[in-house]
Parts: sequence; structure tokens; C-alpha cells
Amino acid sequence: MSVTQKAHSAQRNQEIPEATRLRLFKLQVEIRYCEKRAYDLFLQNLVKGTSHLALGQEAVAAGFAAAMNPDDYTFCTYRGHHHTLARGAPMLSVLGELMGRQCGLMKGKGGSMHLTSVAHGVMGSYAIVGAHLPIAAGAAWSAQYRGTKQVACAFFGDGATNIGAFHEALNLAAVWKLPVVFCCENNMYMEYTPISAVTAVKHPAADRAASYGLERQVIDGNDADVVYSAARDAFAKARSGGGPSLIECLTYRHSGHSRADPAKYRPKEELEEWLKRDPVTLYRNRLLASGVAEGTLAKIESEAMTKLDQATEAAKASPTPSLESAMSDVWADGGNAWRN
Amino acid sequence: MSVTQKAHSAQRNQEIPEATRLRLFKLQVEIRYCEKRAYDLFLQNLVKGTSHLALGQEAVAAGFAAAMNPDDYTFCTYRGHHHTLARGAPMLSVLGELMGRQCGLMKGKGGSMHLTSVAHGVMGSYAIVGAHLPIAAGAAWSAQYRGTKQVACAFFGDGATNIGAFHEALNLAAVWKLPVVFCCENNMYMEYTPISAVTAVKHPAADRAASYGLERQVIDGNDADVVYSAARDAFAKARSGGGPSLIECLTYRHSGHSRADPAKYRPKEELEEWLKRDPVTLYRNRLLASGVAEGTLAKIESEAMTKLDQATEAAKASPTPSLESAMSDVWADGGNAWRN
Amino acid sequence: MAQLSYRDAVAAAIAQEMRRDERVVLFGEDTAAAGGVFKTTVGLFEEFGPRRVKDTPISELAILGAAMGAAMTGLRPVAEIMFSDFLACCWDYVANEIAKTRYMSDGQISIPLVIRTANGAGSRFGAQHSQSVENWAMAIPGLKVVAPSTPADAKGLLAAAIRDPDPVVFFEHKSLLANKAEVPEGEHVEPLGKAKVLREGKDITVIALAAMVPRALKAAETLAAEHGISATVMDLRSLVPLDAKTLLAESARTGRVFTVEENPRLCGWGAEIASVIQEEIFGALKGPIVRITTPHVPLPAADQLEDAVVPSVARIVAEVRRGLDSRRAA
Amino acid sequence: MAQLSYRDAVAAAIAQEMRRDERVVLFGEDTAAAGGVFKTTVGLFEEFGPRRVKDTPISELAILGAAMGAAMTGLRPVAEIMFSDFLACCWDYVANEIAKTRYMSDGQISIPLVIRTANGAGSRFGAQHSQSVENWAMAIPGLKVVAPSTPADAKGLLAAAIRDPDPVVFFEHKSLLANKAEVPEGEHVEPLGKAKVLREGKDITVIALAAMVPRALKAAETLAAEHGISATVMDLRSLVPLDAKTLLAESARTGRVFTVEENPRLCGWGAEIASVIQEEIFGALKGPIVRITTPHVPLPAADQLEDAVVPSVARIVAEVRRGLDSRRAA
Ligand SMILES: Cc1ncc(C[n+]2csc(CCOP(=O)(O)OP(=O)(O)O)c2C)c(N)n1
Ligand SMILES: Cc1ncc(C[n+]2csc(CCOP(=O)(O)OP(=O)(O)O)c2C)c(N)n1
Ligand SMILES: [Mg+2]
Ligand SMILES: [Mg+2]
Repeated sequence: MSVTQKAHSAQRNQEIPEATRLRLFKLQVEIRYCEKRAYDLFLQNLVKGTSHLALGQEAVAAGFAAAMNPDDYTFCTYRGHHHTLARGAPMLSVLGELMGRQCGLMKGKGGSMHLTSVAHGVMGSYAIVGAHLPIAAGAAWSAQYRGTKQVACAFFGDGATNIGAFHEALNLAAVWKLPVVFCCENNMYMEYTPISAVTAVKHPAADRAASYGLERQVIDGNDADVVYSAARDAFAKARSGGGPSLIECLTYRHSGHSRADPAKYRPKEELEEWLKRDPVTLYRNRLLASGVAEGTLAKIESEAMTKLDQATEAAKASPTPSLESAMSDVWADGGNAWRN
Repeated sequence: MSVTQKAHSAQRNQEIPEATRLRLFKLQVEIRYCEKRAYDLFLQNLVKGTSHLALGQEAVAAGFAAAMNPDDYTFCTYRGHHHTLARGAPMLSVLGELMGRQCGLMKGKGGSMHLTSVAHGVMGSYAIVGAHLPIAAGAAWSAQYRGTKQVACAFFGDGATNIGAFHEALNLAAVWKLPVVFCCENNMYMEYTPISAVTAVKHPAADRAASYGLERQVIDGNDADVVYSAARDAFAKARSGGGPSLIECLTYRHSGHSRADPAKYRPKEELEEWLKRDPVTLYRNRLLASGVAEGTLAKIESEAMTKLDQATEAAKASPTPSLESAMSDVWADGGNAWRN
Repeated sequence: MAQLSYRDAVAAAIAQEMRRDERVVLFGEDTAAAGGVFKTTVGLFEEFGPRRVKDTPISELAILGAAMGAAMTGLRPVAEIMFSDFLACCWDYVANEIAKTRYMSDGQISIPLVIRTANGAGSRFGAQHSQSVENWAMAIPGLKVVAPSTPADAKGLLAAAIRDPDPVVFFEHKSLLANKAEVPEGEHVEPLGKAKVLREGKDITVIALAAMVPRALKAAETLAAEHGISATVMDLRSLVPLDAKTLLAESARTGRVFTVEENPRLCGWGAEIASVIQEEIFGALKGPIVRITTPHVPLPAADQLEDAVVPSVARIVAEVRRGLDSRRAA
Repeated sequence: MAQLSYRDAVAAAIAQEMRRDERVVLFGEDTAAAGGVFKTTVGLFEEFGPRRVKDTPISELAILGAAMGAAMTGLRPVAEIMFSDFLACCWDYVANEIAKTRYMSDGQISIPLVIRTANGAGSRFGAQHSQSVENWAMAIPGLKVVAPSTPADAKGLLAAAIRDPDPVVFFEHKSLLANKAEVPEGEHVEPLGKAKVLREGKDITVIALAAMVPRALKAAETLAAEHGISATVMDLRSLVPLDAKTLLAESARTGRVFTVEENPRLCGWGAEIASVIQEEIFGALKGPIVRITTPHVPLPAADQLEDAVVPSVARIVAEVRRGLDSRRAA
């Protein structure tokens, strides 16, 4: 980072109220701990299906969530634990869902890839790449129609930019000037393939913004202040009728694509380089440098760990869902009858 | 047109060999006559299904076809009569297909929207908007793989640029550097809706070229010389391993979207303006101005009319297809058996 | 009672529901100013304006995706997919998103929307614009599937579909659009999931849907007049919910059942219904259930060819007679 | 004979065909260097290189579109759609383009390609990654539909699918991938369209596919050992072409037929087969054909819930006993 950039970034940090900065830290810590715990629970064979961790991508979730209003809408991918937690869904319900327990957000019916918590504005996690982009546009249209000033935000990966739904959603959102923010978490890989090997442009999202009349935005996705500022501006624009934004956050996942993936396809140095830019460490150091007391941060960390330990135990103690629930809620009447 | 533009265009015309220029004229005349005849045949109730005429868009078809090698691949939309004729498919077979006769290109099984003549490189007309763009990319891949120097060319409308398949095809073609040319015939309307009302950018194709690392090209689609030159360059680039091109041709359809459409949604002055720029008249005048004798052109016209009249009579005389053909060619063995 | 065409009845239903419920919005390709390519939404743009009646780009993914997002957040969208063949272009939304999200979210999310689409043959549009795909929708858990055969049902069932809290795929048959018949004036809503017995007969039970209903009725007349065969004719009206009670009762009454369906043969709705019937009233059957279907081929474009494959009145008559005559299998 | 896993047998079939035919190419998401997310294409990139084994972007439309374009112009592409649920994302290509183009072109265009896809439940992946959608494919005229249950069939049928001049959708079942069994060494090709009788019994005929085959076999053992019921078990292996001859013969022999299918209930392949059987050998049936299916609900993610809905050995046993006991309907 150049000297001017450093100065700029320190300044931006100072512009963000301390309460917000502490919240950004807390959210990142909670996500980091909870994702690590999810990993431990796999190893104990307590999480049965697949799971896609966001270790390393915490700053994106924290930065966006901190910039949102409580009634804004979040749409995640299968890699959505971090966004779900960031919006305030309890750890217990998230871990419970991963473990397929009654206490889970969807009582085990959705699983890790479909975390949903409407009470917290998390309108679902979608496991078909790109599918939620038009859905988020639709939610934004509804907000616009109802005049509520809500904003919808869809998170997706670099790989999702090459699917047709991306293109259709962005065009519709631009034409209808919808209050929606599209956030691409560019972690450089679509599963095991480097995004550069399958994409015609260097920046899979940002280099396509012009196709929809949108501004090109590429930001440091590992810097929560940067993310927060960009998100805040995009939400403000959307809320004031300025239409959609597309923000590409450069980041990296520390673990494999999913539970099954040891991520051997990644150059060792690449991982090391990014671990040096760990968003949580980076932010902790920045807060210390800006004068926040070590004790304040340590307290946030220990409280997060306590909360997590309690959630873990409670989730383990939660019963498995009743088998009847497998047959419920196909229809709004709660049932599944397709005939009389 | 400015004076320099005029000079430029006259010069370009002179650079094109006279034989090619006469061919460009002939193709446009044949298409114009044949499309008008198709319209007359509707009025006589001899064409039963729908039909999408390309009256006014002849220069695009002529310019591209004249730039292609005989073994290149053409992929059309439902509005594909002009491209099919331009590649050399007989008028008899085209009109016969519209009329659902035995002599039709596909013996009435495909109809107006699916004209196919593999013998002439016309690898089908596709009635699902945008679907043929990835298919053309696949044919280009095959040519690349087999090392044949063939080029695939897909024609599509302005409206097709907003569908996901457009995006996926362009990206794949760019990443694999495929010998494929994507030609957007921007006639300003998707059915009854102005393209500007539903598209985020002014030039639906060209303004998206950068998303695929491609050059932005917008050309006068009513000027056969301009179209021919642009097509020739794109084919040369593709053949020499330079990858795909995306060319947006500005043009206009003189009639409605399809048979059923009186096109009342179009401002009268707009149509008049474009009729003044009729590609066939424009080209006829240019050839005259460049010294081609009136008699030469009149002969081309009368020969085209004679050929068309003969084709029309032959098509009318052709029997309807045998009912058995409705059950044939589901499978490569010619049959339709799904069981033993 | 007013005489309305099926297409006008569609527009009337939407207008009726838009008047009573501000949450209802309508959109699709050319649905607004143009009134729809099938003229099924004429007048709505004029009455309800560009905020509630919208044109979209050619973006079927975005149409259904946006409909879903809007439905989850308080609207009641009516989305048009111009031809039912194009459901294939947005099948992910139909099959994986709209149908499953309530279940996956354990009931947190509701998706009250209607997908309207023009279904079926008769226009000589060829293999990609003439399909009957109601069986595709029936195969997906989480979707309601409705296909009216008359103007009155077009109005009443569409109104019910719009009011329904679950996603409904609503098939409007292209070859019925011009048909005119009596439609109740004023508010008209027909409950989903009730089949209609249109004709009582004692020898056989004919079960049909959409454009096959008028054909089945004509065939029944011919069978009665020319062959002394007395047929019950039933219009299913919706595949999901399925009125199994009426279906089974009418099937048991005659013991000889014929389904008439336009979708291609394999895994059509007729297969489902035949399976249900034979499984539940096996003992009441006097012979096999016979499915009269479009054969398992894509649809040809030319008029004579199209007419040769879609079940016609003559073919229904012939297949019923053959079914009753032959005891080959028995 | 070598012991091979089902997943290795898939790779072996592709390798076998790529060695003998330069026109065969393989591509999909993560199929090349990574060897596929299910490790079903391991070693192929190494042997055949980046020209013949390719990674694609996440672009299912482009994958199947490109496969079709390549197949029409001289190649024999094997395209992978990672999970069969994602066929919904490119259904237009499956249902409208690949299946219909030969017919629409009156035979001018051939489309010899294979769409390989991972199908079925058992991995606790939830509603969008666990579906069995072989019935979707069966419903489309112009597609062949194959779903092997053993490593030997995975190899032999995939080889045949690659050689076939028509489009084939090839369903590889996720929960069978790790299964090991004998696979003929050297060239191995099994003809498409032949069902296999795996067990001869005299009381009932059980018809199964893919992951339901081993369950049906186990259920048959329990039925024999604990309930004195002697069951024929048949593996359909392909739905199209359908081995109706064997199917009807085996059904007629016992007169009591049970289908075991993983796809959701409505319009599943069991409905088609039950309809064919009752229509053609009605007189030979001693009771109704019983379909044992996943109920008509999306799939839940949690292990106990998933196990509760997909037909299990215990449920097959129970439903067969109930089917034989009850004469409710009869
Ligand atoms: C339509 C579709 N195709 C393929 C997949 C399989 N898949 C799951 S995640 C993934 C990679 C996505 O990469 P990216 O968008 O960069 O997100 P990331 O996983 O890196 O967060 C793929 C190919 C899918 N879920 N949906
Ligand atoms: C996927 C899909 N959606 C909708 C349609 C219906 N449709 C046929 S032509 C057309 C307009 C196409 O406009 P454009 O691409 O500009 O081509 P043009 O007709 O002007 O040549 C539409 C919407 C279709 N055939 N396929
Ligand atoms: Mg990624
Ligand atoms: Mg156009």
C-alpha cells in the first residue's frame, strides 16, 4: 500500500463512528469463530451434509451488514453463513441448521446451503449459482412499489458472473432503476478452477458494470472499513432512487471450496500472501492503531467465544427434527396434499 | 451523411470487386422479392403458421453471406428467411417450407421459424430467442478442434441481447477464442416494444462487447458494402485464430414483427425515415453511380423475378407431406420408437 | 351473464383482481402497452398504468426471478411467460426456486404468484411454440397446476390462482383463446381443485383437460349418436390440486376409463391419473385404462402434420372403440 | 475382471471411448484438472490433455449449447452438468433444442452427444442438489435416458451412450459412486434398452432403477427370508429406450407389480410404466400395480429427514406387504 493510500484508509477509518467500527470488529470475530466451530463440528461428524465456509471473507459480510437497515433484504449463496450471522441470526439457529437439529433456522429442512431467517432480513441462501440475483431484483422492485425505502442486497461469487441470470438481473435492475446492491465476493476461484481461466475479463463483475450503465467498482474486500464505506454509499444511492450498484470485493477464502475440498490447486504462496491480509487481524490492528484499547477488543473476543460455546452446546442438545416435518410446509396451509 | 463519409463509402465500394458488388445486389433483390412473395402467399392463405419477414434487413444477409466461405456455418433466428436464401438455399425449398409442402426444406416439419439447409451451411433457425448463440459457439469450437478453418456465424436481434444465453455464449467464445461471429441485427424493436425501453445501454450488443474483451462495433446495417467489409474482416480474424467478433448492424424491418402484427406502435415518421434508407434502393443507386449499367441491374432483377415465379408455382404444385413423416426422424435410425 | 372470449376472460380476471388488491401486479414481454401477443392483457395497461402493468426485456430468468422476489416480499405478481415452451428457459425458477423455497425455509417464505403461459398446439407454430407442458409442472412438488377449458373457467380459476397463497402455473390454451361463451358478470372466482363432470354417461369415463375437453365432448356425441356408447366426460381443470374424489367416483361408475391429453405420451398427466385409478379402484375396472395422447414425438409445423399428431375428435372416437372392442390384453 | 468403483467405471468408459474415437471430447465445470467434483473424470485431463478435456465457466446454457453445436458439426461431446438439479438451468437445451432439432430439420442434423449428470439423494445436500429427475428427461421426445446401478453398467452403458447417434442423458447416481464391483476389463459396451432381471421370483415383480436397485434387492431378500414372498427384481437400466418386452413378460409372470422410484411421485417414470403394464396386460394382473416413490415433496437436508422420504429397504418391504395384504380397492 502506498503512503497516500495508507493515509486515506486511516482517514476513512476515522470517519466511521467508533461504535460502528467496534461492530465491524465484533461481527468479523463472531463469524470467524462460528465458521471455525462449524469446521470442528464436521470433524466430529456432527454436520452431515456439505458446507461452504467463508473464513477469510468476514470483512465483506461485516461491512455490508453494518451498512444495512434492519428491514433491508439479504440474499446469499450456499456460502452464506457469514451474511446470515452478520444480519443477526443467532449462532444457535445457524449451527443447529448445519447439524440438522430442531433448533435450526429451518429445522433441518434446508441445510447449510439454504440458511434463511426472514426475521433478520435474510431472505434465503440459494444453491443454484446466480439464481438469487433476479430474485433480489424482484424484492427490490417490491420495495420500490411499496415505497418502503428498503434495499435488497445479493451476494455472489466471481464464478456467478458468467451465468445468464447475472446478466438478466443486472439489466432488469438497471432498466427499472431498482434499489438493489449486487455484491460480488471475488475470491479468485469458482470451486477448483481459477476464475481467470474461464472469464473473458480480468474483473468478472466490475469489468461488466458498463454493460448495465453502472459504475465500475473494485474494492478491497478484506478491509472492513473500505467495504462498509462502499456499501453505505450504494445503499444510500439505492434508497434515494438512484438505482442499482455493482461492487466487486477482492477477497480470498482461507479453506477449500466446500467441506470435501483440501484446496490443493492453490499455489502455497498465494494462500500465504492472503493469510497475511487476514481481514480480522488487519482490522484488529487498525483499531489498536487508532487508539481502541486492547481490553475492549479482548472483551469482544471473549464474549463472542462464550456466546459461541453456549450456542454449540445448545445445538448439540437440541433434538433432531420430527419426521413429520419432512412432509410439512409444501403449501401455505402447512401441508403437502396434492389431491383430495 | 457528411462529405467525408460519403467519399469514404464510395471508396470502400470501389475496393470491393465488381463481381462481389453485383452479388450483393442480386442477393438483396432475391431476398426482397422472395419475402414479398411470402407475404402475398399469406394473404392467399397458403402459408398457415406464423412468419417473420426480413424486409428492410436484406443488406445484413447479403453482406454476411457474400463474406462467407461455402463451408462456414450460419445460425439464424425465426427471422431467418433472408439468411437462408443468402446462403443459397433454393427459393422453392424455402417457400415450400413456409407452405408446409413436401418440397420444403424440412418437408413441413420445421416451418417458417426453423429453416435449415445443412447443404448450404444453414445449421438451423432457432425460435427460442438467444438459444443459438451458444450452439454457434459450439460449432465454432468443433471447427477449431477439427482444424478446418470454418467459421460459425450467429444472427440475432437487439432483443436477444438481454437474455442469459447471449452472455454465456459471448463469454465462452471469448475465453476459448472461438472462430465465431455474432451479428446483432438491431432493428430497434423486440416484437412490439422499443428496445430502448428494456435495455440498460444504448447499443444493446456493441455496448456490451467490452464485457467479453471484444471490440465495440456499430455499423450501418442498411449499407451492404459496410456490412460486407465488416463481416469480411471478422471472418478473416476468426479464421486466423483471432477469436470472436460482435457486430451490431443498425437496420429496420419494414413490416410488422410477424404475420399477425400491423406494427402500429411505430411512429409513422420513423418508418418513413427508414424507408428512405431502403437498402435495396440505396445499393441500386450506388451501383448506378459507380458506373454499373442500368441494364445489368434490370437483368438481375428480372432473372430474380422469373426464378421466384417458377419457384412459387412449383411450391404450389408440390404435394403436402405424407402423414407418416410426422412420425419419422426422431432418432438417427429414422424412426420414433421409444420401446421394444 | 355476458358473452366473453377466453382471451377477454383472462384479462377480465386480472382486472378484477387488480381492482380489489393493490398488491397484484402484471408483467412480462409485451404485456403492457401491446396488450400481450395473444391479446390476453388488453386494456390493463390503460386501466392500471405503468406502475402495475410492466413490459420486460426478453429475460425469462429475470421475469420469474423478479416475480418470486416480489412475491416473497409482499406483492402478488402475475408473470407472463409468453409461450409455455419458454418455461424451459426459466425452469430453474419454476422447479428449483419457486416450488421449493417455502419448504426449504420451513414455511418462513410464502410465494403467492401466478405464472401465466400460452400452452398447446393448433397454431402451426412448430416444435418450439406449440407444446403442451402441463405434465412438466405436475411433476414438480410445490406447484399448483391449472388449465381451464372455457372462458368462464379462465376467469374464475385465474382469479382463484391470483388469490391463492401458493405458486400456480396457469396454462392458457392458444387454440381456445378465440372461443366465446357465457361468463358470470361481477366477481367470479372458482375454487381450485374441483373437476367438472360435463356430461354423464354410463359406459365409459373420459377425462380431459384444456383443448382436449371440447374434443372429448364432441367425441362423446359421436360415440353416442353413431356407436351407442354413452360417455361421461370430465374436465379436470386443475392437475394440482387434483380432484381425485370425483375422478375415482366417475371412473368406478363406468369401470372403463379413457384419458385424453395433449402432452406427449411418456410421463404425461394421463399416466399419473391412470396409475392412481388402477391403484385405488382396481377391482372396479372392467378393462385397462386407455391413454389417448399426442405420440412421443416433437410437434411438426405443417397443418396436416400437426393435426395428425394431436388427439382429434376422430381419433378419440376410434381409440375408444378400439379400447372397448379389443380384449387382446385381457 | 477388475474391481472398480462406479465413479472409476465412469472415467474408464470415457477413457475407452476417447482412445478409440478422436471425435469424443469431454467438458464441464471442474471436469478437467480437478477430475470432477465427484471424481468421475479423474485422469482424463492427464491422458488426453486440454484440447480434449476442458473446464468451462459456470454457464450451463453455454455448456449444453456448445455441446449441441459441436455434435451437429462432427464431434461427439460428453458434457457434464454437475448436479442433475442444474438441468433446470439449461432445460431449454435439453427439451427444446437437443431433443427436437433432428426432427425439426427432417433428419438433416444429427446430435450425437451425452449429457452426464449426478443424480439423486443420499448426500444430505438439500432440495437443490439431491433430486432424481430422470422422469423430466423421460417426458421429452427425442432423448434417450440411461441410469446405471452398477459399476459394470456405468462403464458399459456410458460407452454405448457415447457411441449412440442420438442424444443421451446419462444419470450417475451420487450414492452409488463409491460402490465397488467387478467390471469387465478391456472394451466393454452394453447395448442401451435392455433391462436386466437380477433375481427371479414367483410372487411379485419389482421394477427399479439406479440407487433403488440395490434397495429392491435387499428388500427382496427380506421378503423371502422373513415373509415368504418370492420377488423378481428387475433393473430397468434405461427408461428410453424402454425394454417393454422384458417388463411386460416379467410382470405377466407374477401378476403383481411394484415399481420403486426415487423421483417425486407425480408423473414419475413409475406412472408411465404402470400405465403401460395395465394397458397391455390388464388381464394378467392379479392386483393393482403399486408405485413406491419419494412422496411429492421437495427433499429435506437433514439426514433423518432425507432418509424418511426416499424409499428405503424397510419401506419397500412394508409397501409390498401392504400391497399384497390389502384388497381394499379390489
Ligand atoms: C447453476 C450452478 N452450476 C454449478 C453449480 C456448482 N457450484 C457450486 S459453487 C460453484 C462455484 C461458485 O464459484 P463462485 O461464484 O466464485 O462462488 P464461491 O464458491 O467462490 O463463493 C459451483 C460451480 C451450482 N451450484 N449451480
Ligand atoms: C426465450 C424467448 N422469449 C420470448 C420469445 C418470443 N419472441 C419471439 S421474437 C421476440 C422478439 C425478438 O426481438 P429481437 O431479438 O430484437 O429480434 P427481431 O424479432 O427484431 O428480429 C420475442 C420476445 C421467444 N421466442 N423466445
Ligand atoms: Mg469464487
Ligand atoms: Mg429487433
